[in-house]
Amino acid sequence: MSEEQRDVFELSHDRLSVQDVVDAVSSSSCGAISVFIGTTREDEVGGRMVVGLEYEAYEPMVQSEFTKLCADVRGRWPSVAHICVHHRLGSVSVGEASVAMAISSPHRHDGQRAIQHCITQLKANIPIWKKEVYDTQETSWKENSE
Amino acid sequence: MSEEQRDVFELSHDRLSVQDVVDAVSSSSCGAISVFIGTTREDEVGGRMVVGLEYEAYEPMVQSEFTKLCADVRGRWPSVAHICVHHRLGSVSVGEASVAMAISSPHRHDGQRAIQHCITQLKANIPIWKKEVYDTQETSWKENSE
Amino acid sequence: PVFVLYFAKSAELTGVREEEIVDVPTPISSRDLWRLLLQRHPRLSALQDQVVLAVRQHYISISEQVVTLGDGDEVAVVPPLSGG
Amino acid sequence: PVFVLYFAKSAELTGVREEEIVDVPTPISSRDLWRLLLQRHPRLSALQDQVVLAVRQHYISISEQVVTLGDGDEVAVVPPLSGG
Repeated sequence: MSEEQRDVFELSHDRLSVQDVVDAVSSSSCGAISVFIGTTREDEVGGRMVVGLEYEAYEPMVQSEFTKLCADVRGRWPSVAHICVHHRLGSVSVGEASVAMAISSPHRHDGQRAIQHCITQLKANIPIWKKEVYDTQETSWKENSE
Repeated sequence: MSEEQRDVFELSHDRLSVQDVVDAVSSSSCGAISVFIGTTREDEVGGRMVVGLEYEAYEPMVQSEFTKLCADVRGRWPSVAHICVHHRLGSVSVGEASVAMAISSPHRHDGQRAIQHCITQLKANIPIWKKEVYDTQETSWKENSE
Repeated sequence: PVFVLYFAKSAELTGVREEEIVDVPTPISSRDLWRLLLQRHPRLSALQDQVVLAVRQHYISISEQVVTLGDGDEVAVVPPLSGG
Repeated sequence: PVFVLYFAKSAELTGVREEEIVDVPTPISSRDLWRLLLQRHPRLSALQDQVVLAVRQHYISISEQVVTLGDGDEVAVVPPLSGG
């Protein structure tokens, strides 16, 4: 593989495009692209409807933690070619994607394991926060449970 | 979940759109969409370069086997909401996607396991065949090894 | 008659994608059905031990298993799959 | 001075997103650093036992661990993460 490995984490106030994250990892040496998309679910919490989420991030530290995350993923699955994550900031309505990530690999098993690890580690370590916004105008900060 | 479950398998001679398979499974009751894309790798076989693939299918049986596959997936992971697979027919050049599949689920773990099972079972049971086309104009029918 | 469909390498070996066979005995074991196709297309022997059949869209291995064929039934020759 | 950043619920509790603190002793344990922030913003106690700090973009739990702060260093208050 002469190609350089790409690790990309972008924070964006705009709607995410799945095609963009897929294109960012595409490689003629890879036969598999694994993708995960997290979306805002319609939900009811204590009689209030969730109408959307509000995200914020510690942006420079997102990049430094993502660098560590990619080193960890590449240590476990050395065949991984490219890693791309796009994450929303600001308001995200119900039904919209808050995160889209793609990983390319020559064969599918490594990429599928890597993408699961990547989203788990993102939730555990990347400094991003969301609060739920309810139809009552109330809000509540969330906590990743895993 | 009042929504009906959708199981879609489309065969297409045109380029696949990741966005289309993702849109086909989107659901406001789901927080996760897992996606797998299989692409044609650049490859060398016995000194010949692979320039593309040629796919054919037993189309009505593709649909009946896919129905069985979906029943199997839903039996194992009952929370799975929608399943959509788009598969190419005819010529597929190096770098292009031959298959794109998406599965939506309320939480990510079920969807991630389901998508791995789905691609494994597709390769094992859905009556589709490909041959490699080399730069020498020679061709060779492939066999899924798993 | 029974309609026989050939896919992938089997279509290359026989030179046909579909044919109608009028004189297929029924019931018949899948092994005898395969022998009958081999008699018509000896080059199919290149697929021996790799092929399965599909009868009315259900896979059946080459074996002593007996199938009953009705008029207009579809039989497919299924070389090793390679979808995905 | 040290620059302190507040995120998510900690920013709501303090009412500020960033402040400059000039008189932070150094070296200092992360527990004493947290106490110092609590003195300035008593409402932060709502995050007690849930919060960690980040010093120069490295997580550090509230503990006896000692950190050395240089002029212009960045300290962040990190409530439970909820990205993804």
